[in-house]
Amino acid sequence: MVDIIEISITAVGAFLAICMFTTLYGKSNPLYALAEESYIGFGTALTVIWNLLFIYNTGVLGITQAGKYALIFGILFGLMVLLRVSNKYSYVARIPIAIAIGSQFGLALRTTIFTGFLDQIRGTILPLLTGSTQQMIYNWTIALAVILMLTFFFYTTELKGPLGVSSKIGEYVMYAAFGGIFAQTFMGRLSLFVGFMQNYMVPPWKIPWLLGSLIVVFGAVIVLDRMHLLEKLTPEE
Amino acid sequence: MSEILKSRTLQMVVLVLSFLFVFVPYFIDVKVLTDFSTQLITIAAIISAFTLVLAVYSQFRRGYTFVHRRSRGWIFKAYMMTSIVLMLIFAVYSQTSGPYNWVMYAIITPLSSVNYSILVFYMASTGARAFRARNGRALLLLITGFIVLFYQAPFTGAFFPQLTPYSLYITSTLVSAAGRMFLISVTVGAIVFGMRVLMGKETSILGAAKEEK
Amino acid sequence: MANTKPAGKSGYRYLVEYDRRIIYLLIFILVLAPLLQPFILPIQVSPDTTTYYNVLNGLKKDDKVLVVFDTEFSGYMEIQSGIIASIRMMFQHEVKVAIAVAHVEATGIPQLVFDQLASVMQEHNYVYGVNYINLGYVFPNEAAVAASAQDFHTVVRQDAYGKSITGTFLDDVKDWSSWTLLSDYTTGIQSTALINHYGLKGTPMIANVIGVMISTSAPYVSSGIYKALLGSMRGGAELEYLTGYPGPGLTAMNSFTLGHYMLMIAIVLGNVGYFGYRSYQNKLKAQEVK
Amino acid sequence: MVNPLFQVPGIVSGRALGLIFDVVLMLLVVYYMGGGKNIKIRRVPGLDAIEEAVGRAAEMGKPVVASFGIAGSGFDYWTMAGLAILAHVAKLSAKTGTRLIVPTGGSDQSLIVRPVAEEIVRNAYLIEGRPEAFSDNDLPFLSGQQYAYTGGYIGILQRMRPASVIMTGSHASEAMNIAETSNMIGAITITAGSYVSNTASLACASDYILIGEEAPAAGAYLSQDPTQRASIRAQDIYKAISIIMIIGGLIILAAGSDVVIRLLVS
Repeated sequence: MVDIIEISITAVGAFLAICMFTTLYGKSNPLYALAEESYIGFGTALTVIWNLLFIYNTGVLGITQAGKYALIFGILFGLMVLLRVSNKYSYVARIPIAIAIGSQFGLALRTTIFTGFLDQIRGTILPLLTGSTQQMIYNWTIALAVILMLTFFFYTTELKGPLGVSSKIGEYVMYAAFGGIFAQTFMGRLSLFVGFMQNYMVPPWKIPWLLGSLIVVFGAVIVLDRMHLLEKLTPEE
Repeated sequence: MSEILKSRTLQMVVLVLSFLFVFVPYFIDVKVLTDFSTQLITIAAIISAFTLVLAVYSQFRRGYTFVHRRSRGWIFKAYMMTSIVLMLIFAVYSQTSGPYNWVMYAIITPLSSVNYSILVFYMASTGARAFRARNGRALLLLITGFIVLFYQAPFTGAFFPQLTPYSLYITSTLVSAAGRMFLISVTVGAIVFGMRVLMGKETSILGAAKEEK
Repeated sequence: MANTKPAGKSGYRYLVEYDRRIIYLLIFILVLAPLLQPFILPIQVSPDTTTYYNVLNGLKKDDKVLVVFDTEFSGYMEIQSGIIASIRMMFQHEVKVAIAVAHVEATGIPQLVFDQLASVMQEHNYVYGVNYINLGYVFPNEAAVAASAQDFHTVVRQDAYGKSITGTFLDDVKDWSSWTLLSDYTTGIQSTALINHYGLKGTPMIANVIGVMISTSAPYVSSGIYKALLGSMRGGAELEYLTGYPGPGLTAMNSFTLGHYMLMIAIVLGNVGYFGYRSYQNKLKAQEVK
Repeated sequence: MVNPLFQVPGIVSGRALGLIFDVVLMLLVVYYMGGGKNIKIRRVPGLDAIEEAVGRAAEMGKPVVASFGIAGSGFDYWTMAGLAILAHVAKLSAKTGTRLIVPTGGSDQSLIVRPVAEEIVRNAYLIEGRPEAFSDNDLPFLSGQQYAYTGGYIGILQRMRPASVIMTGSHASEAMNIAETSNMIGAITITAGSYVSNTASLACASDYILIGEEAPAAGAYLSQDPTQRASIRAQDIYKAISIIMIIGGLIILAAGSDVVIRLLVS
């Protein structure tokens, strides 16, 4: 037996989800605005909750229980940032923001030379003369493609002569790769959509809620459009 | 005091020092420094969490402006602000059950999935438009895209397995080569960019313009 | 690449300039219809999936596997067939499984998995704390991942239900080297962090990624950081096929086939329209010159 | 695992070469920014188009929408590059009196980026002498959830119908939602993908796309300062080095030695 809560979750979920899908209709409409503002509202609340919990668990408990007294500065600086709302003292926020920029930027940059540069060079150095014929063809292609594409990205040298040729080929190789990547991405997105639909079709008692919402919501949008009411009912920005 | 705090130079110095305290200990194995960098990262995360107040303040102020002006559709903003407050009340009651959970499963997760899965529609219409053999580049895009698409349809493989090696060739060579090229290019760009930031040349990202004294 | 909009009258024009909502509608129908009326079409298993299957098949009793749900709930919908099929294999090989979560929305996933695999767990006598454990949301950021790789117990002290993990099989876990395998189910939230702090140090890793990450993850396979890669829902369906337990992945494959074929037809028609229309315009121009 | 070719005492094992490469690249930047080097840079159409995009909005009297990404890891280089481009867009908008909308939010880590973006836009208007044209309401916060942000962003695009959308920085999958909606409403769409699969899709959906390093280099490219632009030379040198290392490594590996691979893990 399915309980009322589960039914309400499915009904409201399917309805709001289909409202969100009305963006595909191409015109702003009140039902989309309803879904949008629901998500922004409840989503913001989640942001508030999780960040407050983070401050409490990591900051407050870190100081009081784990004895990490340095974290007091985290709370202090955090409070300093809030002074931004004041016209007079907003400059106080600059220091903690600089700390955040500096440390997060450092965190992002310190590993990139390995993952983005050295490891990629290493991964491109593949055996060209050993292994199966297929593997050799693969390896030659990868090595040549990386080199040719990189030459396309020279900005301060004039691309003429051999460099011009290789950069031109590189550009073509890049577009050929983009075709493959696009197709792969399409598959990924298609599976998301299929997964989403499956979620509202298994077990089968959910199907009427999904189809019902589809008919009601899209029907309403089309009718409102025909009556030239969409514009009037949509919030202004 | 306020003059010092206002100075962009001090802001740059703090930025560079924080950068170095996180960057250097990754390479040099000194426990004190490593511990310090971990603490600094946590401190930055706490600072970031506090800025939530600013964001929500601004969101409410924007919403209030709409409601106060009685702009068309102000009711939606009122609803948005109400839902924030409601959810906070739910969370105080319980964060693992009750209305909080209901909102998670009835509102948050379906809407998050929609905006993610709706991409398939956008990809399809983009593909139908962009995959036209207008010139050499577009022709290549079209050919490889078409081969991989055809291979990916699960039904194709069972009846037309001859296609498999071509598609695998594209995805295991060109696609991964493009990934490598992209990473190498971005990495050098990022480090050079980082250096310009540290040298105080990219002040625009601090909101400081050159004209500002 | 902007849309070229030719002017003039020709039947081909409709193939070039049409309302994009027609495509949207077709996708809706082609995905929905096969799901409402399921049928199984044959499929072919890709070599990547076979490698992935072999890695899991090589697990021995009491090996320790760290499973990371590194995904939002929406990502779970795409890779759930892979998750269920992989974890079923782990349970069948009687390995010890610790589940860690790297996104708030994924905290509910472990329970969904346990519910779906309850019969397998019963069959192989899985006991909570002894054979498997749910650690909950322990990887909120890279710092947590890094610290757990250095000293697991500084980051993880409790399980998802607030109970201490002392006394469980995790007592033997010290750092990155304690794991036989790290199995990441990811939309990319902490995947780089896991690679940096586990994979690069030497923990064998496998990953089940969403479709868009297949190309970005491929270099990690060729450089040996990932032992194997399972791509998207299709990989999941193939794994279901290999393990002999059909599930949501296999039923979705028809919608998959139709969706792909639709896009291909749209592309072909678009090109026919483009070239037909261009030659029509050239003809017009030639007539004008005369 | 391959054994490293060398180790430097005091440096974490396997990280020495990375440190050397970092330091050398930084020194190169300092050298090239020393001035006096006249370096020509190839045109980057995507960056040149920004001025046209803002100009068109000013002509049509419609707003510009620009964003710096969802900043999933706070101030990483994508976000910072997005902010640098935002600064340029804000300057142009303020100069031409165009309304600029900057959707913010999208992740918990983006919270700290928001005040910086706000200051960038505010100062741009201040410097052009139009502080009254700036409003905090034009930087709507659309929650810390990625797809709530996306929904809000798309709602804004559909209701406001801006003349141009300049979407750079650390956007993830939502970039395609935004680019395609922007295309649908007929706005000039300039985008930058922060990973390769995104870039490939965006290349099909946008009018102009910044590929790879074009986004991080934007700040230097857009500033008319020749010393800054000279720093882009360092990027080219490193790409040349990577090509040389790949070719050398391939030849040496084919000759039967893995010395280059061992060097790379040092």
